Amino acid sequence: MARVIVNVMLKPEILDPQGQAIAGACERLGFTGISQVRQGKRFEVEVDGEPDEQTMTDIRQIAQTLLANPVIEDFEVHVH
Amino acid sequence: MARVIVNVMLKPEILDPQGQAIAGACERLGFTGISQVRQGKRFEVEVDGEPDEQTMTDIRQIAQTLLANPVIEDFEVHVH
Amino acid sequence: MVARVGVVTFPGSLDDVDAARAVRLAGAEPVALWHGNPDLAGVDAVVLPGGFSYGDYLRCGAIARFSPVMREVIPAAQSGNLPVLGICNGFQILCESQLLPGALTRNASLRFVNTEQRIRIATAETAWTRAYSADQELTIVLKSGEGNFVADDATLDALERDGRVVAYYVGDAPNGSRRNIAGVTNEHGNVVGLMPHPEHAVEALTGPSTDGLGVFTSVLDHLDRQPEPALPLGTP
Amino acid sequence: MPEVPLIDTVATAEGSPDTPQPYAELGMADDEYARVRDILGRRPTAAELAIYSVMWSEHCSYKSSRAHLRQFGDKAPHTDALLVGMGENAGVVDVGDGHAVTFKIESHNHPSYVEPHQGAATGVGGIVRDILTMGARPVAVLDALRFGPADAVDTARVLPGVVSGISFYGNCLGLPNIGGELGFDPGYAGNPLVNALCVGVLRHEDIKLAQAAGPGNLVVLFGAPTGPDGIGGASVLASATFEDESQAKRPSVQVGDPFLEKLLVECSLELFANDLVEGIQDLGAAGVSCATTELAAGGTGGMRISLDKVPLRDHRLTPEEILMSESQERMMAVVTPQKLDRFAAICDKWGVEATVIGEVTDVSSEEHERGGRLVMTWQGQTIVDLPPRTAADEGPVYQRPYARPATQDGLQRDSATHLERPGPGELREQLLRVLGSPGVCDPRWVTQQYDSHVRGNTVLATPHDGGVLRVSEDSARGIALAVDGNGRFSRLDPYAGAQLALAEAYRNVASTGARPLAVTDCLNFGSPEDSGVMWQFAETARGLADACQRLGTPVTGGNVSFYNQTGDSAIHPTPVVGVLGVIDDVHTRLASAFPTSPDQARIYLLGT
Ligand SMILES: Nc1ncnc2c1ncn2[C@@H]1O[C@H](COP(=O)(O)OP(=O)(O)O)[C@@H](O)[C@H]1O
Repeated sequence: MARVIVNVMLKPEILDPQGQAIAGACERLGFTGISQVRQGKRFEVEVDGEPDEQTMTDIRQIAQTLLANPVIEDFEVHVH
Repeated sequence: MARVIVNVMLKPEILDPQGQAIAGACERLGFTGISQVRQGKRFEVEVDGEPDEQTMTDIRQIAQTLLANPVIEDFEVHVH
Repeated sequence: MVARVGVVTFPGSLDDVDAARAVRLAGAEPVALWHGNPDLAGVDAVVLPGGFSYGDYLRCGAIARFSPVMREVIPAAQSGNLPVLGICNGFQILCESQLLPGALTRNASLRFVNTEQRIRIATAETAWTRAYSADQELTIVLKSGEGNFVADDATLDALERDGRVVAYYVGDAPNGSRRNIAGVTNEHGNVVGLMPHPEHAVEALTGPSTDGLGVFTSVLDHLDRQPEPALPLGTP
Repeated sequence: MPEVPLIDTVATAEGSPDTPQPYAELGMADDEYARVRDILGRRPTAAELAIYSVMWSEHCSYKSSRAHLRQFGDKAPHTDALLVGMGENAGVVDVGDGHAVTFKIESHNHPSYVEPHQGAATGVGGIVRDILTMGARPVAVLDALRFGPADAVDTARVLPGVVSGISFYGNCLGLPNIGGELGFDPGYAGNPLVNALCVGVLRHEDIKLAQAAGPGNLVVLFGAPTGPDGIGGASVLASATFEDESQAKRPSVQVGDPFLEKLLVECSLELFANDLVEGIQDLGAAGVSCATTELAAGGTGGMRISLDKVPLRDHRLTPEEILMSESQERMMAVVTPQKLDRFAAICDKWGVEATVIGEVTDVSSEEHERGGRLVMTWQGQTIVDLPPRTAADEGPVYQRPYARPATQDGLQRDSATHLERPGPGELREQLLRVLGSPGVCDPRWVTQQYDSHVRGNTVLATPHDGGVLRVSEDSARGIALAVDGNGRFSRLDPYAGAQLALAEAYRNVASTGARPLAVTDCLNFGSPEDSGVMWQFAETARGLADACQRLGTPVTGGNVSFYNQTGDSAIHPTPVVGVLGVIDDVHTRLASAFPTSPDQARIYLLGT
């Protein structure tokens, strides 16, 4: 069993109100020096056996069609 | 400017219906060999200057109080 | 013959009963379609109702898009022939299916908002808005947590240029939608997505108005006039 | 439990009578534990102790309140409208045309303080399953909320979390929120109140009861798999003062999945419509313990369960944990063997997991005398063998001492007749202060997060005095609901405060044009072990029962929440009263707004 990580983040040009709200809250809590926060998703995908080339291709495919919405999001896949 | 990553995942014993729904969808899409999917959050925190010990302590503090709900979530912080 | 309008129930659909009622009040026969059944039962038009299909897990509409019934809906909608209306979650499913451009994201306030909302119809040239006149204002219900319409500027420019924005919020969009867009259509005008709920404004007893009924009478009118070649909107 | 072997079977219990057991940690008193030993004629197994401790907890057994709640039955005014009264999962009221309505209010106060979003969400989920269990389609919710001061730091954590939890769960289930209450007082700062009311509609012939009838019938658990949610919650979290320990107990919060609950609702309604269940029970606090003992107690009295068959989310759970788990979105049904295939097919259609975990058994007359016989096995060994009625129906009943606290005189001394009248300038300032206070000003920040339209039968909702629903599209009949309460009034005079709460909800229903028919109530109090609090409770129950008698509206069900306190200081006694009314022609409902064409309008002041 292995774990593959898929990180999905909003494209930089898309507004991220959640991230902004968090950055604002950090400031109100007195943490300075934080210039920006962006919130995305992290998926931990457990796969049977060692992840070979085929598995990674499959997971990239899943990320592309299901886990991320390419209109607004970018993604990145790696083995844990 | 540097980027610090905070990953927040549900504690293993907490129900993750979202992850289950995704795993179910993967199967229906014909991707076999995926035994489990868990969905969490990924925060990209931009900090001014190089992140020193104080910054990391601050961000850990923010993660604990704001980004994660320690009742049901675990988190992990690292420099990008 | 009475038109038959399918209303799809996905697991987690909520406003399917309401959409069926609106179809009936408009004078058509509602036909219940089940997400797991890849069969449109020969209906003349399809409504994807509001709700939280698959719990809105992952992203609203992301999982519903891959359901068996959508395998039938998508090509029929793309062909320009089958009128398809997506309301709220249905709109999200249409965007996720890439039948409509853009995406619907978390409200800028980060909170669910339920309000009686004024919208302005921007084009009467779709299968679902021909009972209205362009610029007509309606009061209907908006209730959603992820109704913030986003697309890049080029897409937004093209939508506005081609008359593919179906409705705008009057005043500031309560969810932060770009350019106050409340609904859009595809190039043929047969597929329409609306964030607010016309099916909740069809009876004086329960709705803020009966302004929403026109959406459902529009499609009947549209079907009456068929067959017509489906011309892409914006063609001179 | 140092001496107890890995599986504490009935046989080991018999052979090791002197093994010390952690009954006190589970919230059981010495005499309660002694009574369990007496009932069983031996020490309980760990699993039996789990069952008795949750079933006899304040939360499940109403041991401190029962003696007072009896008045609701004893003084109940006669009405033909009552189809099912107190004692079932919820009362059922006839509203005419063959339609009936079931409604009930319940608290989720403690969990909502620990984890506001999940606590409030699962509070909604729980009350919705209670209504579903009666055979009804849930059609709307209302919520009554109390928080600390609006500007208190912790309120900024608790209030948005509670509201987002109610909004998330209720909206996702497709239940319109048609009303509620919002109040602020320093007394609730460490102990907010989250009371949720659900109302359901059914036909008379569709009423379902929680009973396991018919030996040989199968016991089916359906819905979510069981996980470690809220373990110990029912007896420890929900009925003990928590203060600083809340940190330590945090992992035992329950987490809700409204999507699964929606599927469970639709699935159950389809099972009912196809006549596939003989008896049904939801799993709330005390989970499998409660559902099995109550179903068995309500039926033949006999049941056999293989606990190993319970589908688990976490395979490390012990049998005791399985028995106490409060995992959400689960139901238990009794099904005849012939109908099992059809039952399973409908569950499959809705993607709901269903598992046979046991069967209804016959009991001998001797066993019947003892209170029936519930047997549970784990890995083939018997770990539970007890008379279920002793756990479900024959819990302890306390006559807690109560006495009017001496401080009450001081509180009542400043009556309105003695107070100085404000001058005109002062009056203006006071009026503005009242209008600007968070409990009176526009609650839209909260209510806008709730869907009030879904299902298309909402005739009136926020901001009107009461919520009004059309019962069905083929009838003009409507129902109206309102919830009200005022802890400050009750603090001054708990007897009158309860009556005022009822009167306010009654008026709010009446002012929609509906005829009030029945009452549900949620009684939120401090510790019943405090004689002053117990006096407040006794007075409240007496006041409410008397007022219900006078107004002709029986209490059909409700909930008691004790131990609402921070340290030694209890919250204000807070009865929240829900009133249900019926309106023959829903088109004649009255909104609480001036008409838009004011020419014909007159304003009258009614009453004194
Ligand atoms: N927590 C809540 N949930 C739903 N509706 C609420 C809530 N709090 C207040 N409301 C609604 O807001 C309106 C005004 O509330 P309130 O000021 O308490 O009215 P009143 O004083 O007339 O009881 C009512 O329609 C009430 O039902």
